[in-house]
Amino acid sequence: MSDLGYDAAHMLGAVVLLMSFALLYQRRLFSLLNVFTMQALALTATAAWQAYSHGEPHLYITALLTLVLKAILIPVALHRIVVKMKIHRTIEPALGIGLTMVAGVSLVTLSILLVLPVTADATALTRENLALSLSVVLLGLLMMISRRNAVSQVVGFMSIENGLILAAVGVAGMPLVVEMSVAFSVMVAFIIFGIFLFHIRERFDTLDMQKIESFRGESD
Amino acid sequence: MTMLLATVYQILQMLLVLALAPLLTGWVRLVKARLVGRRGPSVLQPYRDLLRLLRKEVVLARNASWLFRTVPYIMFTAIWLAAGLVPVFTTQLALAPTADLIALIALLGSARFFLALAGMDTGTSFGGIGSSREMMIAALAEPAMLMVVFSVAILVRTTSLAEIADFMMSGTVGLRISLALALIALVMVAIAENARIPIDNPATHLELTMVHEAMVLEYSGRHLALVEAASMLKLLLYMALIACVFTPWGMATAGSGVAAALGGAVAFVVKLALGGTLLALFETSIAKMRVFRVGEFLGGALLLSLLGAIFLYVSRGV
Amino acid sequence: MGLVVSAIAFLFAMAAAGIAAKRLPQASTVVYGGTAAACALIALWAAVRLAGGGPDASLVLPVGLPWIEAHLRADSLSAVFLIVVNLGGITASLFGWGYERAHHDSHGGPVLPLYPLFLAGMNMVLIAADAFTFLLSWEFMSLASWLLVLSTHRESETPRAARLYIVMASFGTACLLLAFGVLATAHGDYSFAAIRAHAPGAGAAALVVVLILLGAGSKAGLVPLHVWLPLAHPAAPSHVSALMSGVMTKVAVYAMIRVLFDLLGEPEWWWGGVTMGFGALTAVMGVLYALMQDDVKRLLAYSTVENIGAIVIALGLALVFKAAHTPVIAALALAAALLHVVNHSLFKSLLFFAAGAVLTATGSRDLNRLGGLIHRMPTTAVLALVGAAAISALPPLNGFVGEWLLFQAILNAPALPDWSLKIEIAVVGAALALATALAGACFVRLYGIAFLGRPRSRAAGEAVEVGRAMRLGMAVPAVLCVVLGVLPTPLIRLFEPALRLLVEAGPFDGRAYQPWFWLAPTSAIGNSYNGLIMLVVIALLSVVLVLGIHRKASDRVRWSIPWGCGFDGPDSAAVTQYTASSFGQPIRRAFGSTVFRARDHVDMPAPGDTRPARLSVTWTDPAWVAVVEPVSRGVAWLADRANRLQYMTIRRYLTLMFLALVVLLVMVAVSQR
Amino acid sequence: MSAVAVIVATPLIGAAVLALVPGHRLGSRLNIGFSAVTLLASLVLFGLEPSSGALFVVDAFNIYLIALTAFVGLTTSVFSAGYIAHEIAARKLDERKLRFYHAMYQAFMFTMLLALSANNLGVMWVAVEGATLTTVLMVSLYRTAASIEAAWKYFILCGVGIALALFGTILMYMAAQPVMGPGMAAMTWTELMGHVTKISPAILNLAFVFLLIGYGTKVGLAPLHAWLPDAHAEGPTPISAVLSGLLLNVALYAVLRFKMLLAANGEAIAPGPLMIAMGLASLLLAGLMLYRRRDVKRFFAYSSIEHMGIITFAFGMGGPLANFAGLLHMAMHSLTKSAIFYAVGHAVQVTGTQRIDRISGLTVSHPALGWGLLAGVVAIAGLPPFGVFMSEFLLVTSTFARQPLLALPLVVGILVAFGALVLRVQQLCFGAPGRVEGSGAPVASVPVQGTLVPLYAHLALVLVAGVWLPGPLVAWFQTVAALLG
Repeated sequence: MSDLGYDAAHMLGAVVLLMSFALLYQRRLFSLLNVFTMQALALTATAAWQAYSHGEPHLYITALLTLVLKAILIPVALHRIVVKMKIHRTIEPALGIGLTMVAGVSLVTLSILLVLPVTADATALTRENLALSLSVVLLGLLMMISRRNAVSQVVGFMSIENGLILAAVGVAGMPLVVEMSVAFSVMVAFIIFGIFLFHIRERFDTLDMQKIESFRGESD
Repeated sequence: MTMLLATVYQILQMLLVLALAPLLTGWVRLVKARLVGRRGPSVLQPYRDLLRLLRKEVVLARNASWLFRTVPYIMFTAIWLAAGLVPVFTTQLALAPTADLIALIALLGSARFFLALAGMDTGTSFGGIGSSREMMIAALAEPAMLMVVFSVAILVRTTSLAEIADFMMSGTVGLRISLALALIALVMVAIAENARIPIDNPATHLELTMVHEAMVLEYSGRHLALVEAASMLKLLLYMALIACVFTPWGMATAGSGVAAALGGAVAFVVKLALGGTLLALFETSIAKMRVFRVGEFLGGALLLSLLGAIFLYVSRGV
Repeated sequence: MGLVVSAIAFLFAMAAAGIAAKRLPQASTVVYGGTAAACALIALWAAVRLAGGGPDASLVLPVGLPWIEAHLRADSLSAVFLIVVNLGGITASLFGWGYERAHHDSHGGPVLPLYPLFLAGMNMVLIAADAFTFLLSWEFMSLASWLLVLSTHRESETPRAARLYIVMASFGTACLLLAFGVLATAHGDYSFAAIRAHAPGAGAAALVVVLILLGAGSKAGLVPLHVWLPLAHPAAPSHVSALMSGVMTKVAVYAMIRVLFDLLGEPEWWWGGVTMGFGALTAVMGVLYALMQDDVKRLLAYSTVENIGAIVIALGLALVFKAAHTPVIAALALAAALLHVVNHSLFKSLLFFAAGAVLTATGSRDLNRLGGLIHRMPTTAVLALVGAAAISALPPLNGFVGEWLLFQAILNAPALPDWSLKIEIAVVGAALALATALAGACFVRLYGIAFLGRPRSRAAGEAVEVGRAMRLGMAVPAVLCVVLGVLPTPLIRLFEPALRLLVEAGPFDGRAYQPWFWLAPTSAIGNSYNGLIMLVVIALLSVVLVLGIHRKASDRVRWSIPWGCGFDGPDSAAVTQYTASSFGQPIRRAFGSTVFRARDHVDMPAPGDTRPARLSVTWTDPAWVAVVEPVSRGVAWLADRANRLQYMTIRRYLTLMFLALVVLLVMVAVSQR
Repeated sequence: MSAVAVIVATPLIGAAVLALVPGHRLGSRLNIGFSAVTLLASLVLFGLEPSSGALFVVDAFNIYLIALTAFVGLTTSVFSAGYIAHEIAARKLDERKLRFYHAMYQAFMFTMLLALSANNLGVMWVAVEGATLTTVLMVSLYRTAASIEAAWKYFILCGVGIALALFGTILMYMAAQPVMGPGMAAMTWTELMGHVTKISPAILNLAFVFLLIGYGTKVGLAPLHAWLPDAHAEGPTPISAVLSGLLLNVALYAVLRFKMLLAANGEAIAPGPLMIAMGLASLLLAGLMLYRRRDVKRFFAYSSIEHMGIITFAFGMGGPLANFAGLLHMAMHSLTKSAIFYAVGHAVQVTGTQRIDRISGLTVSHPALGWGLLAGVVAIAGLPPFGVFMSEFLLVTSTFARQPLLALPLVVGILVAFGALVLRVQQLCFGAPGRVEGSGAPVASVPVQGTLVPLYAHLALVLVAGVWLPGPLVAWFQTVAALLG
């Protein structure tokens, strides 16, 4: 493939990773959602570019799905939840932002370390792609555990998924990408559905320990 | 021929010990009396006591069971047999191979076992006191005695009394620390087993201190006679045992004639007289100890005997 | 062999019958009858095999581990123990039949189906010839006995006892598992033949010895692994207690012998030393425990611990002498062990039966509520007296013969090369002698309090003699106790094949021929013992005595009130008797105060106060303090810590997951450097 | 292949049909019917040669798991018939929910059978995710706060796990693609096994870590186990049975497939230590957790974690004996544990409570049930003559022979768990029977709803397996054990 193709793919992937850092950095829900939208857009672009450069039309579908679901529907839905639950003020991270950033950087380093031994038989692109997506996934996970709020945790979850898609589209001729992204979207939909249905505001941090324990017949 | 002779000797010995036992007790009492300045009863007094007891009627506790009435016979028989097993004037005894020292100790043990049961049969507190104390004493005395046997056996390579006596007479042993220790231990055991001072006082009926007497408190008449005779036999037995193991000199051995046997008998009587005198001296010169110090006394005996057994390895390359 | 297997299969059938015909009145008759028959069959077969000799019977069944299948094999050692187990089975079935009828009303659990299974399990252990079958039978035996203990689950103490029992049992099984893990060949051949073929290295062998002592020892009740035994054995119905105490512990002994003498090959001198040490400790501690018990069955259970100690001492001696290449003496020690195994199974069953009879008649196991039963239950009293005398090693009963042989073996210590061993044996001998003497005291206490004196409770005063079946069940072992005491030699001769198998020698080797009624083993010490002659002479002498006395003495007898310091009258006198704890007091003071921190508390009312005075005794079990409590406390502590994980928030759980992932990734990253 | 197609298709059709059928009686009967058909079809597999296509694969490894799954599916559906009848009577569930329940039950069976028989990493992943979704819905069936809580926790944790597993799958493809070229081939088991030696180990390692964490979450390995106890405790008991009995096995099966790849590829790091570590962690943690449980279903859920730990440990040890033990233990555990859950379900229904300390004396009040439960717990505790004993025997002995220091924590863990099991089972099965929660009537007066056949059928199988294993099964186990390295 041409240098241009490589550079473009590399660049777009880098943007996705950058957005993950940006996500970690956000304090306000709205801005968080906006950043997430941007990440989704970047991912769309990547998918489309890969579809074009590798000539794999089905990746266009992936791109389209990403665009419609992640960049439009879900952000909007989450936006409404935030408004509905009146939690659009600042969100307190479980760990401080600074700490989170440090952790994020070390995670990226770790993923680089892990990718280094991947030898030349894998193409340069694969290695880059691997390093980027690995970082994105780990950062997404970090995001999930570093935030108390359901919405931001959903965002974290979806950024993990973004990492997956990034990896999937990056490697040539990956089959079933579409199916998987669909299956995944279903799951995300479930989560949002759950948040809606049960008004899970702080479910990730379970409400009242005594109450839960009595639920479980574990209290004496 | 030898078998027949051995049987005769055996019977003679059974009778001899039976005859000598009260005499020994009488002798000890006499010497004690003299030592404390009394005239004291005649040496033959014990015989008279026994006969009088035999003629007296038996008074039984209401709830005494058949066991209570059988025990005197059982224990007397056991001790009598035991006494018959110890070579006193000859080692040529028919029963020698049927039982060795260990069996002998066990025989005495069974006599004690049944007497203790009898003590509890009437269901009075005295019987209980006596039995429990007796068993506690025995629990320490018996192992001590077995340890003595152990050290002797290591030396002599046998526990059959006849062979021990033979070996000791052969004089190849010589003086040994371990034998001395064993002797002391055996004497301590003998004192305890025969309820002598300082463990127990055969003369007193002071309830809190007595052991043996408490057990037999309910006995009377012929039963009491048997019990008393049995304890006299026991005293003689222990003296005979000490004599046989440590001073067997003068005893007739295999192949020696009847004259030697007679000599042995004489020697035996002399030994008894000596032993009785020593016992009387010891008893008059020491005070009775508290019952719960008996444990320490006999524990000491046990340790001494164990020490004796271990010393053997050090002193002699067995 | 097929006969044994089918007999065992028949036992399983009996279990099925027990389930099927539970409601029928004849059920117990059928089950116990069938069980007794099967046991008799096996015992007979084993006896014939031992007497007849010939090659070992063996059989391979297409079950168990697929690639080795189930090996069954009955060599002479198995035969010896088959006799022990099934003899116990017969008498227990006989007694149990009557016992079940006596306790018909009581809501016992399903004893009927489980009882044959228990016996089947024990038999299977004895004929198993590969590690898997062995451990399967072993654990099956534990399982059955556990459920049998639980058959009294409505009594308040049972559940705890049962729990402790099965947990300790599985601890033992785990140890045996590990031991066989070392012994088995790398490619998973668990058959004993293969294990024999490849001998383990010194280190491995040492490991196995320790593991076997732990594993089989916990089943046999070696101090300090005995804690479960005095709780579990008494909890079961009495005939089952008899089996557990008199027989199952012997199966554990069998396991020790099988591994230490047979599978492990040539022993090293220290194995025996360690074994002996454990045995001595067990013997002394066991009897001291027993002396402090007021519960009849628990007392008996502790005395089992003591006797196991004696047996293990004998095993240790045999190992030592085998390692010292003095096989004849080793055979002597081993013969003592086997003889004591038989003896103990007899008189311990007898005594547990007696306890069961007393329990049936008075409904109480507490010594301080018994007394005077010799008047109410004459037959039981006589038989129990035989048992008590036998277990106290009084001649001319069987208990004494075993002890005599054991001492003969001990007296051979000079034949050993090693100094430390010589001295250890001297100490062990002292310990054994002490234990025996204390056992005497212990059973005087038991018999005197329970059967003699005056009844200490109304129930004891109104007790009635038990039924014929139960009396017969007691009579059989009692008679055997006397017979074996008088004529031990034939039995030892019968066991000789086993001895030759294990130590390549017999106890009578190189001795000129002796008549069958004469016991004179070969050894450096030319001693002999003859129970028969002793019995005859005793009989003769007593006849002479009685005749002589009654010729001279007066036969007049007057009945009167005993002298009780003025406490007269039948009622008050019962109270003034010595109690179990007051009887134990001197020995408690002499021994217990240091080892058990035993303390007497006397509550003496002031003069003029009519309140009765009370003597109460408190003591602590060192083994319990040292072994059980730390473990249970530790587990509880950890459980509390771990339990926090149950109540965390989802985010925390996610964090755990994240950390796990990162850790694994780091591990990979590191391992790739 | 047709047989497999039938096996997989039947529950799918079943789900569609049951979604429409009104009336819980008919529904439960049809449920049983479809499960029975599935079982029959899976039995046909035994007759056929092992084969593999683009979509499905049948080999020594999954053939017995498929049959096992179908069997437990059938018995559970029988048990569930009686169970829901009681729930209806007790007004805990209504018809609408039950229709949904039955449909989901079949859908769940479909996903699991698909996951087992799929020859494609992607398909398998999709199937496992589907299994997650369906069970989430069933766990929250009662709509109590606790059940929703449990379902939510289950969903989130397993969702993340699934995501990581997907990443691992992608990585696996990423590793294979340079060697095998783009396309399906690089995602097909049979193909991968063929070329795995040439695949670069670095990405393989990476992929395996993600797969272990991802699918390991569903296996319930500590510290990823948090969802499991509550999901078991709050859902309907039949679901607890299939969760413990089947789903955990399926997830573990997925992990093992990948372990095979790593084992076949020489240079990749040995996954053994990772699995041993997680296995021991699960065993010890679960063993300790058992002591503080008061809810009977949660109690046995933890025991499932414990046994998954043992199995994972076994496969981590590797070698013919340990692997054999692991495979055997998988089968035995799923049979025994589901049987236990049947018994527990009945017990909970007759006593009306899940609190262990309020259930007692079952052997007295309901002998058949009580002794069944006792037998089940005895079996799971590893006592003979049941199958678990054989596997634990092999595992412990072989481990101690090879790695004495690893055997010690293993034995300690087993003993700790054993202590807790005995403690609780004595409480449940012995002592004086209590009274029904709420009504206060004596428990003995309440009859057991439905049949105990499933319970005893499982126990019988486990008993037989404890003393005798059929030849073909042994052969399969040994081939798979060899493949697992």
